[in-house]
Amino acid sequence: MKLKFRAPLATTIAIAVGLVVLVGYFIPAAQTLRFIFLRMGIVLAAVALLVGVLNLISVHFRKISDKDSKGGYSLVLILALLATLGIGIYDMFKAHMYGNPNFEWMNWIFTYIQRPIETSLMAVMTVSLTCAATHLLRRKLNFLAIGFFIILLLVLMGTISLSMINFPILEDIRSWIIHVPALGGARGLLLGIALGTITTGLRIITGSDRPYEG
Amino acid sequence: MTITGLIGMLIVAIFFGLMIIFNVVRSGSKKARLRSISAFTKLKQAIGLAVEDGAQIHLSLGRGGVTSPQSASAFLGLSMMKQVMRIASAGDSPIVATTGNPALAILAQDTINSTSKEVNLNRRGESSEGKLAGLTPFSYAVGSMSSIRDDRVSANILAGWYGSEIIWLSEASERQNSFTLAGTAHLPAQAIMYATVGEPLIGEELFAGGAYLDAGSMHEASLNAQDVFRWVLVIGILIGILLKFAGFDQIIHNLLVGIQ
Amino acid sequence: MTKNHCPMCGKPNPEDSEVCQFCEARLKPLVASSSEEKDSSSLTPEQIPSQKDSDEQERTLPALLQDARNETSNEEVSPSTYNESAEKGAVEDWLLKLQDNLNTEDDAPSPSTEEDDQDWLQRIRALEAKDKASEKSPHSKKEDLPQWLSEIEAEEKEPEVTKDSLAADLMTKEMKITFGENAQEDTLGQAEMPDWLKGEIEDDALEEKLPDWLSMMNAKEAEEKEPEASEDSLDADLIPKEMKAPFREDTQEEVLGQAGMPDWLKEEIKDDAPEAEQEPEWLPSGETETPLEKKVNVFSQPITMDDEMEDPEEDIFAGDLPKWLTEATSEELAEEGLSEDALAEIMPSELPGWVEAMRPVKTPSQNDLEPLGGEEEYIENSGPLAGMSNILPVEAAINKAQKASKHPFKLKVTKDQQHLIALLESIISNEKRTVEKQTTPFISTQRVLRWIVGLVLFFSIGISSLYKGTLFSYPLHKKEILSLIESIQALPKEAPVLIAFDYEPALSGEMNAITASIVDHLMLQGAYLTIISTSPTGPVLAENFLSTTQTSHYYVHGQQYVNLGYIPGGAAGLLSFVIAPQNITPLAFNGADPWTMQPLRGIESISDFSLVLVITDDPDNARTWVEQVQPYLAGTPLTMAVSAQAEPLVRPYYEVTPRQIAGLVAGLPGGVSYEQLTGHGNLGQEYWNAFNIGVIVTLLMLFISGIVNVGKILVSKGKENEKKESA
Amino acid sequence: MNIATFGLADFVGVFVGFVLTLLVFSYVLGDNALFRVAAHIFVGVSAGYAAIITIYDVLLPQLIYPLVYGGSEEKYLSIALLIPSLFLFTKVTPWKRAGDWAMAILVGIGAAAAVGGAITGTLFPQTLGAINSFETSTSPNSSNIWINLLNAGIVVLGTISTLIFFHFGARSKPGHAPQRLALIENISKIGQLFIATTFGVLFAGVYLAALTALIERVSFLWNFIREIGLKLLASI
Repeated sequence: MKLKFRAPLATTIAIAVGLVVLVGYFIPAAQTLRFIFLRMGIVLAAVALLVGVLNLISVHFRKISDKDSKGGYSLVLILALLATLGIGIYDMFKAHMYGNPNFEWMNWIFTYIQRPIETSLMAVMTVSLTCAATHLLRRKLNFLAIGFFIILLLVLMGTISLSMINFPILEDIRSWIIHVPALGGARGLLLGIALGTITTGLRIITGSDRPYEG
Repeated sequence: MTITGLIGMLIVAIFFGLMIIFNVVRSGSKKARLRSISAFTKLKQAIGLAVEDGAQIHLSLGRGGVTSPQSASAFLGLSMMKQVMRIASAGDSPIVATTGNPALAILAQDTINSTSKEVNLNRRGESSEGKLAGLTPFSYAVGSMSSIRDDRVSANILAGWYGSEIIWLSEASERQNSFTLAGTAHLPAQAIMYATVGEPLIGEELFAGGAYLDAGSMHEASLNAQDVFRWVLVIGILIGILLKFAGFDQIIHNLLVGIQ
Repeated sequence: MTKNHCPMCGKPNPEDSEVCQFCEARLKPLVASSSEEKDSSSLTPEQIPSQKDSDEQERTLPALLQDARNETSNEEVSPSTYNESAEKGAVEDWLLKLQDNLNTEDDAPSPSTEEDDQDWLQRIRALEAKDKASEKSPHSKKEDLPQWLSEIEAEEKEPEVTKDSLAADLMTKEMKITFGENAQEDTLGQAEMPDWLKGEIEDDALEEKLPDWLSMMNAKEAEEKEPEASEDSLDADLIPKEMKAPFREDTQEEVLGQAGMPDWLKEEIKDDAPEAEQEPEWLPSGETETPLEKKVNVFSQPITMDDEMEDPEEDIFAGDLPKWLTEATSEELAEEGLSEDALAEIMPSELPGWVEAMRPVKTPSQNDLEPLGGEEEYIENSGPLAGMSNILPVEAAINKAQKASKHPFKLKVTKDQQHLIALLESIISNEKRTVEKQTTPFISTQRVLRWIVGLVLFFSIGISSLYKGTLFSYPLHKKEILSLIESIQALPKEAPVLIAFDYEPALSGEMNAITASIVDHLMLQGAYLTIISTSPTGPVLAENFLSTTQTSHYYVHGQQYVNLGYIPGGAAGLLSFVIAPQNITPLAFNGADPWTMQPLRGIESISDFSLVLVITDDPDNARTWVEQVQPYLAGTPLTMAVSAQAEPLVRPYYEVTPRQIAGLVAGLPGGVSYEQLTGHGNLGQEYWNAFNIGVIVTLLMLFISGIVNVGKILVSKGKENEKKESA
Repeated sequence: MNIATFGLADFVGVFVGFVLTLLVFSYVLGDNALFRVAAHIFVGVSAGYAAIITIYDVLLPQLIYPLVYGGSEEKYLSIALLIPSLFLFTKVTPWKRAGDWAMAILVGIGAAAAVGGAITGTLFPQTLGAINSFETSTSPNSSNIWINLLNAGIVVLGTISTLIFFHFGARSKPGHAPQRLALIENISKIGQLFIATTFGVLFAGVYLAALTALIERVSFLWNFIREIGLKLLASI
């Protein structure tokens, strides 16, 4: 194995932490240590989020200062972000000062801005998914695509319940597809993904892949 | 240590051993022979075209948490990015990496920095960058759409952890009619991706990205180890079923569920 | 178009082709008497190389061939002729440059060959002598060694040289690097080159004929001191190996630069020049034969003048070329068309890797050439020359030609290279094309289709949402829903119930409709709800849920429920909570301490809750709960309310025995069914008409698109078939 | 939120929600400026919201409070957490490499979580599930043992053939692309059928979820128009 340790400290730390946490999964005695590291991971991920927010601001600030034609959008983004942060900090301050926080303004932002946009995005997906399904056979007419299309039709047919014409067989077919062949396929896919995940993780624990090298 | 824990450790050890052995075997001039996956073949062509056109390559690394099991997809995405940068280093195509996780954005920037140094890209003042596009799944999806929409982007690679929001990315990319390769470990997202993307990586094919892009013998060795273990699983399942019929079901149950 | 059937494989070929497109067998017999075949280019299937004209070749025909000629009254040139001419043309062409006194008109090939070699060596010796006083090898065994080798050995005894030659392996590598990697750039840096090679290099006559890269071996390098070469020269054990490298390479390159030579030449050299066998005596014992054999192999390689010529070079200098060029490893060569047998033949040799790669894949065996060089009388039994004796058998020639022509110099193009070629081709072809946005029509069709789909969906759902009556029958009551109802009804009053709000805000519309009736049922049952979430937006979603779907109840935080907030860390964080909930969430979402309140006072671990309800849209989340949390529940029922997108991966956990999920409500149909069964809530029922209409409309669109797409494809295929048939 | 006390805020909120919903829906007509405005607002708001939640729910209780109010042990642990956290901030400064080791901790944890999670979370349970297939009543409406056995057999076949479908190793034949053994190829075809089925089912699931979201949004729009829009019109 040809390893070039450009960042020996970082590599050593990654390997050591990885091994300790991994062992913690299998040896109960090492579980405490594993949880300490997990707590460290949670805190670090949270700090990374703040770093990320700074990154987001700097990226869009640059776009504005570049006088990019799309700089206006970036301005909207930064204003929305700063406004939310400001309101959040105000809510937190209020909570700290008066106790029993209810984050009313944060909740307002969430309920009337974030949630409607997100649910609308999900709703628009219906159109995108329908278009994708109608295009599927035009783009690839192979065994997998035809199978996919037929199963999609069968499952959707099994979902509807017409009062005038009762087709319990469609419901049974849908149920059978979900319980039998789809379960088998999903299990195989999940096991395969698990294999890939294990090797990917092990490459990092062995120091073969070092994404943290800056 | 419980027997379950022991089996877990054993699996790790076997995987590790297999990877090392295959790596040693592969470290010679021999190149691994792998079944052809058209997505990777076309990816190489797309990178080549991007290099020729001086176009950008957009790499989306998903929103998987770095400290969660979802991290594997993201790490693989980073490996692929490194390799794509190496392949594209012949030209002026900068890489734009977007992520939906802040820690991943830092890692993406680190990877870009180290790879740029490695291929001496920094002297040309390349503008490769890793940026955070959004902090929640859907905000990430719509946030990175602006990178996809960019006319300078000629290839989009989606490699990481996504949920059903992947359709926003894949659709935007297809609308641009740019080359799109997508792979994730999340099953519903895979189903969407399969229906919407020109070059989907289904199942565990995403995890083969490193090997197919020649990221190193360890990646190829990993695939060999996976192949070996795949058959171990198949045989294990069949033997388990036989043992179950023979009345040893409780033993198997205890072995695998014996609580960590 | 009339077809010419191949005598070997029987496949049809265009009439004018000389070589079978499939097996590369000769289609037109070499011994045919037609005058058009006088052309020397048709000597052997892939022979084009000789730069000498056929007249010159004719003059050098051996007796055997002359006999054959007389008998067949032909003037065509047989492979043997070519053999001869090749020896003269190819071997001499380059050897001539080394020799001052070579007799080009010598009829007997064997002495010529031997002499070639000897003179060549003498030349080297002479060159050596110029630079160095001759030193006799101390080893009596090796008295016959050429000068340069003796010198090497002699110099090895000198201390500094010994030092240099200590690391045998290193030396080998150095040599490989010299010739394999740096050769193209450094043009065989003389410092690492045996003297004899330098001698050759210094020869001006040779330089003229050398390929560019080799001729770049300029005077500067030639001026380098001889001892340097000796210093870096070889350990006695290494000599054969190391020698092969420069020797083969040099000769190879020269041959490449000059003319082609058929593979059977090797045999000719062996058969006709018995003295050649003695040649190896000048080499160290043990490996005596190898260098000459290798040299002969080099000679015997069929070399063509076409593009494929570059191939061996690629392998030799693989180290210094771009990666995509160097990927033609021996394995890949096999992939690209070299037979397994051919590969097997290479493997046993002890050549260095790069030489192996350079080596012709298949050299003719003794048996193959028996009829040509042997004294047995051969009688042709087929073709136009049937019955004639002492002629060259066509089959043999074809066989040889096949082996020789196809394999060793098949253009070794790896997949990657093919991609690059394809890429280059596409780029070039794109250049010619006028630039236009090819996809515009496609995108616009797509856009129109999108508008239609959007319009149909919005319209149908909008209309059906307005209608409040019952258009569709409610879904069947499934056993998993009944199980959940039973679990909830079994709860005692003020039972602590853990609810995980693990879904994205995007799915809140669906999740609210599914969960509203369940939470309502729980509240009416008098359960004390403890809300957690592993998603940052979960806590506020829960608050939002309670304030929008449970408006009639006016639940107050802390009295009917407690929101413990967000558990960071995903699955790992969740597991920490499962083991010690009080440590992970010491404070509730509102900052109060929930664990002192009456319903939660006795809670030490997750198993102390009376029921766990997981509301999620993500199958992975659900799996984490079932596979990693459920074992800690110790009898507490785990129930789930999941989105339709998670249902396929969650439902199987309910179906197993023993059940891993005590109850399950999945998707809007599940929610509606729950509402129907318990009589709580009506949100799902409000959506039910639109839901069914939406699915039906989508199904119709899918059916139509499926029929249209398949129809289109079938029609286009039919047209293609018609075209083919008419063609 | 108490609607009675925040009537105006709610009214404004519902109106904002209505407008934003329409902006997002305009994407159906094509990618346009209105949609982009909504998208950028969303990205900004969600980032700000996530940052506040992270500070409030993670950093304060896990790092700051123990440091300020905690016992000595807690304080030491918090300091141990604080140091790499501070180094992480170097990632937004020119001294980026100083934070490499802090990222290495995260990556190490992530890699171990991936391996450990895959083994304990998927490999064991799914293998056990496959082994237990024959014991389950996989057919929901059938108590016939033979049908159950058949179904279980199909599930196991699906699992195995799907696993084999992804086999990467191949043999190369001269002049051809690397090919797998004929046996593997044949099993893969069966696997392909199961993968198609799984994807079809999952796609349908996502579609139904999205459809429900659409219905919720459309009914929200109707409700807004009916409840507020018409009243507004009437008042004008």
